[in-house]
Amino acid sequence: MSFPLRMVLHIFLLYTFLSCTIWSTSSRAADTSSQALTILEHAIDHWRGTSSIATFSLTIHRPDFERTMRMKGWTKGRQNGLFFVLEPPKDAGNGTLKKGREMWTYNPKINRVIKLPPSMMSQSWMGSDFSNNDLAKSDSVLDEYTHRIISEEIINGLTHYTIEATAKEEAPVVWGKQELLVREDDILLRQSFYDEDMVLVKEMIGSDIISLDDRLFPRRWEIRRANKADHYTRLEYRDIVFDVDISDTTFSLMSLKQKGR
Amino acid sequence: MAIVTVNNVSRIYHQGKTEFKALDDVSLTINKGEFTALAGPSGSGKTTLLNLIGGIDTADKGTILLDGQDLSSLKKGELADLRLQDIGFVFQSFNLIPVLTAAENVEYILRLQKIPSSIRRQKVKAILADVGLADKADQRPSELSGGQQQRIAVARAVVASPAIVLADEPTANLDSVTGQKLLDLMQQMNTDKQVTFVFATHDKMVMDYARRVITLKDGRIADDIRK
Amino acid sequence: MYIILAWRNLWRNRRRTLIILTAVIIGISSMIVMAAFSRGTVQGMVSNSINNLVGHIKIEHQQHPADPAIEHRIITPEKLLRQITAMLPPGSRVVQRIRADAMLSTSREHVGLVLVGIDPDLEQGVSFIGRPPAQGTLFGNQNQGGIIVGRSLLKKINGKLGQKVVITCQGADGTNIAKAFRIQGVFATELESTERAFAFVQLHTMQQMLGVGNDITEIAIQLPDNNGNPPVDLAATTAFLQANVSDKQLLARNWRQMLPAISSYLEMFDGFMLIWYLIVFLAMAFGLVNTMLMAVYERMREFGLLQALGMRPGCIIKMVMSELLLLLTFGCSISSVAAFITVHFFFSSGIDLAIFAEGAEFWGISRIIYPLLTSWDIIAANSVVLLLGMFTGLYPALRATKFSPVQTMRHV
Amino acid sequence: MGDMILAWRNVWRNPRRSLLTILAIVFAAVLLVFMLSFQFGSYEDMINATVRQSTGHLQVQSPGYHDRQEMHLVVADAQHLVAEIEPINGVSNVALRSEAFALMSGEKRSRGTTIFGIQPEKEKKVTTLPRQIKQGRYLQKGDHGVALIGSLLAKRLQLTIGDECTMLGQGKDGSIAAALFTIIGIYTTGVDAVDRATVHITFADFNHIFFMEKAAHRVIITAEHLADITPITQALQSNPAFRSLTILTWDKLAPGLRQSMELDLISGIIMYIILVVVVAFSVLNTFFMAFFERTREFGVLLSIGARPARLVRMILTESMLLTFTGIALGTLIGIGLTVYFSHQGISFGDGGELLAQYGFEDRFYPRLSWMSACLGPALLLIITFFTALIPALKVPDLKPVDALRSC
Repeated sequence: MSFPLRMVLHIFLLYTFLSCTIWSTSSRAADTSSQALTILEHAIDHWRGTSSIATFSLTIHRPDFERTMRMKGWTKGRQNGLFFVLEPPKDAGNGTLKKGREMWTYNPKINRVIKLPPSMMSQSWMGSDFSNNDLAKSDSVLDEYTHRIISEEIINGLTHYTIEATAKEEAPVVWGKQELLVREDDILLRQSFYDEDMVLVKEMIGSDIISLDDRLFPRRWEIRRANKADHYTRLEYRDIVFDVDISDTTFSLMSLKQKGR
Repeated sequence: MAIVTVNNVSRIYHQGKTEFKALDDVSLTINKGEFTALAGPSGSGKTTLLNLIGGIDTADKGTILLDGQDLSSLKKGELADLRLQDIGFVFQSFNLIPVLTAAENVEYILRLQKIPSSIRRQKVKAILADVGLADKADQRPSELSGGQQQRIAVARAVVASPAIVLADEPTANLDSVTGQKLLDLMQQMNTDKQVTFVFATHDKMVMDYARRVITLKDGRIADDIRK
Repeated sequence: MYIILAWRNLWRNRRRTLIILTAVIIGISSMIVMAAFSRGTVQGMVSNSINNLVGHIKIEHQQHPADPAIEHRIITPEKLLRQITAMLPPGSRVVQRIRADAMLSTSREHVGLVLVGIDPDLEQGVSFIGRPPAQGTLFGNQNQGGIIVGRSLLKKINGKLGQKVVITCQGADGTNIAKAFRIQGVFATELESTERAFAFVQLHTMQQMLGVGNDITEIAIQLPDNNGNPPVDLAATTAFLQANVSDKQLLARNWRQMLPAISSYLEMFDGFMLIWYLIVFLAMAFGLVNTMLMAVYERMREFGLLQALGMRPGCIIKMVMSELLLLLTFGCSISSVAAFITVHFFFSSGIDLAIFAEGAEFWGISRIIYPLLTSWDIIAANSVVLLLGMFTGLYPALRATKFSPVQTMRHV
Repeated sequence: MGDMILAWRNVWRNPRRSLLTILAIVFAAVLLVFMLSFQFGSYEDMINATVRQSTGHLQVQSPGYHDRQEMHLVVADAQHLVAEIEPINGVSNVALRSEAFALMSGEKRSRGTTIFGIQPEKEKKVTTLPRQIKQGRYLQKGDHGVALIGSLLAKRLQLTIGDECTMLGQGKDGSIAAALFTIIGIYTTGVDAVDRATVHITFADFNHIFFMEKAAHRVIITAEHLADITPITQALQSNPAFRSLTILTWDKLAPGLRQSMELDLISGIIMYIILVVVVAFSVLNTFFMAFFERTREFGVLLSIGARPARLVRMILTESMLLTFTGIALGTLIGIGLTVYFSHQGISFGDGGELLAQYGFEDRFYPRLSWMSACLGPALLLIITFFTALIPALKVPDLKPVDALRSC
């Protein structure tokens, strides 16, 4: 779809949406709920693809220091992921395997694969502001929440949906709600995490949208805690390929050990 | 010159609900240098009168002047000082402080008067010689005979040159020979040093020695004889 | 006859008798009151520990104490429970629990703790969680998603009733499990560390969550109440259970085995109390001897006279001793009553050690100490005073016989 | 022949009675001096035990570390600071310690634990850990790649001496820290939390693994005596090198400890007061008797002109002489006893083992101090003084005539 056409479509959609809100506020909730979920699913699939191989850098910023790692990651579907540190040399070879909600870690110095026990899941991943849980449960926003679109806004001609995901009663998630900003072209721009009292805890913000492997994509991601300006982690994609054929054996303990070496 | 003036003094004791008039409107005067005995049977009021004069008991009515001072006007502490300065006491028995030696017993009163120790020692030495017990100075009361104890008591009573010495039955616990010796001593003090003595006694011998005998009966003066 | 004579003699010098009586009463009653407080403290310590999910006897997999992993569990315990109940004396309580290390998370805090699955109805009188919670309610059967946390933990995570928390732990198959619970109740215990260490959920909720069917990790047994004292046949019962449970993988231990430190402290405790009695007694003894000596010397002439009249020394000793016996018995009875009143009326609500809360925590003792008056302490304190007191009376009594008639008659 | 001598002689009028009274006071004084020394001694032992196991008398930390043990809150140039601290008067040992939370794994099991990096040669002087090694040996200088592990943790991870275990955590800069260790020692401290979740490695290994550079989390200072803590603190505070750091004393590092001792002291003092009151009542009788049998004598003294105040003073002097003699003797004996046992120690028999488990010595050593030697006797003096006042204050009410009449 070329850019002008998309824009026309957009304006059209917007009008329809607005008229809908005017005419049928009552039916909106059910509608937006499934619509919101669809938008989210698309966004997450867009971000990850059916599979992907990427190299990226992870910069951890603290008031007194900053550290950057270069990493490589494989993902397949919503469940599987494998990440390795390439640089700096002292961290190189450290790997993380995610299968479903289980995680294993590999360290070349000790040449061991260790399964992360529940007590470690809340610890930070690779020293970043991501916890192991954030990684292990990255897709929980789809299953464990109910969704609705709370606002739509057109910026630069593109509709930006703000989707509120409220945690389901029984969901094993600590957040009260999440707010996600998704552009109509399935690009996730912001993910905000709120506690049970709906107070903002942390935020993940995407920026610098470029085309990578023919896919528009925020190249830079920053995650920061609320009220902590100089305390953040920045993830920047170097390159990424989507929808490549990755064998299931890639996501095995064996390969975690081998790839790291 | 009058040392003691007793004016219309009464003293009433209460024993339960019954009243007992120990002294009933008694008046008398005792002059300096007198050697007087208050006589009378038990309960006649002689000891009461002696105690009133000595300021260790207080009258219910009337006034007592000692050396011109009205005893009833004095506070407890002032009364104590008056006794210390102007009165010497000799009692019937248990006169002395058992833990002090003869000399120390005598010296004690001088200490109370805050007399410097050098003078104290001289005075004690002299008075012990006067009572004939210089050699017993370092003995405790329990090591002395009854007569010796009373002599020490006399020594203590006169050592500070009081205006008057009051003696309550001083010979009661002594045999007659010892009693006589004690009376000789006191008489000697009276003549030599002009110490005024007042006795409360029913000992005939004391009355013989006395130059004035005031006889009390039922709290009143029955007789006042000057020899 | 002796007693009447002794009684009258005692009151010949009222002030003296009253003073020594006061000394005796202060001595004995403080002995007993202090003992009651010490024993209350220790008993509190013991029952805190027993209530702290220990119980009188605990049965678990023999590997579980060292390695409390879920695989060391008691498989299908129904039969075992019936077996055990049959072996216990009537009035015993048997509860089953399942416990696992878990992570409790809120959006801001993550706390490691031990999650215990319980049947709240059965826990009453067995552990602290059987008591009504400080806030909120215990969960009933219908409520699957409730969790009860400790007061200190709630403060630490800055939480409130009704708040959602996520529990993460390892299931029986080794996978990570996460489940949401809502804080339904808050328990308070004597020890802050306990309030931070445990959280409770329904037994079957936890069994489901871990995927263990009806399996449990421990059986706790509370033996029948023995007037506040630990059951006497504890060791025997434990051994009997151990010998007779059909599953040889299981280990039965009583609290004395599980809490050796408290157990050995308890063993030393009676000794400490006796030492304290002896010390107070000695302080009193000098006064006793002195008073009796005075009483004897004052009546030197009387004793001399009595001997002159032909009374034998044995009788004189008897006379003096009966006076002392009367004094001591009188003192002992008043003191015991005084101690009883002090403990039951003045300190019935205990002593609050709030200002020393951290110190109390350090010793593992309760924040509020309730005195515990036992017959042992009353008897021990009274017997120490009576027996040794009579012993000290021998000296003045013997002195009294030494007064020779002639000598004392002369003495004024 | 001062009043003092008079009083002294009066004291010995009834030697048996006075002796018994003095003995009662001696007994109380001996007991108080000894028990207080014993209590203070055990407090010092308690402080030292805690201090040795973990906190030290003083610590220098990065601000905020005490509240939240975050890896990056470090004392940067720790070695340099040690050189600054060591010459200060009263400092007996300075050790560096760092700690991190990490995942320890054995063959099959993993568990989150606290890893301590310690300087074995320096820690050895202050820690009880070497004595609590139940298997294997303590760390040595120059050890590399070896670890000490708590006994409960060892059981849990199914590890024993010579086994390898891995450790995975995060370095100071957030990078991944991982290492392989051989277990060389297993310790049982008796404190479950320690035995269940701690591991000790050398400071050098720790620095290397956790990328600490020259930093440490805690500079642990041990003082020669408790009394040295304040001057050391002052010395540190005045040194510019410590300006941006926090200096914490043992009572802040182990907050329950001080209160626990206060609690113990208060219960002790209640016991002592009871004891002293019981003694005081015994003594009161003596004082009263001494007073009553001499009423007549007081009458004579009043008659010859002694002021009542003088007699009150005399009676008080007598009582106090008695008390002083008792207290002086008792204090001396108490001090002697304390000194003897402070060398000899007091064994607690079976209880000793229990105490040893908690890092206490199995023998207790009473410690004599001005405080322990004076507190009890002072208490005794005050209470007996008021006791003596009771009969003495009856003198002003005494009428000479009545006194003379009494037998």
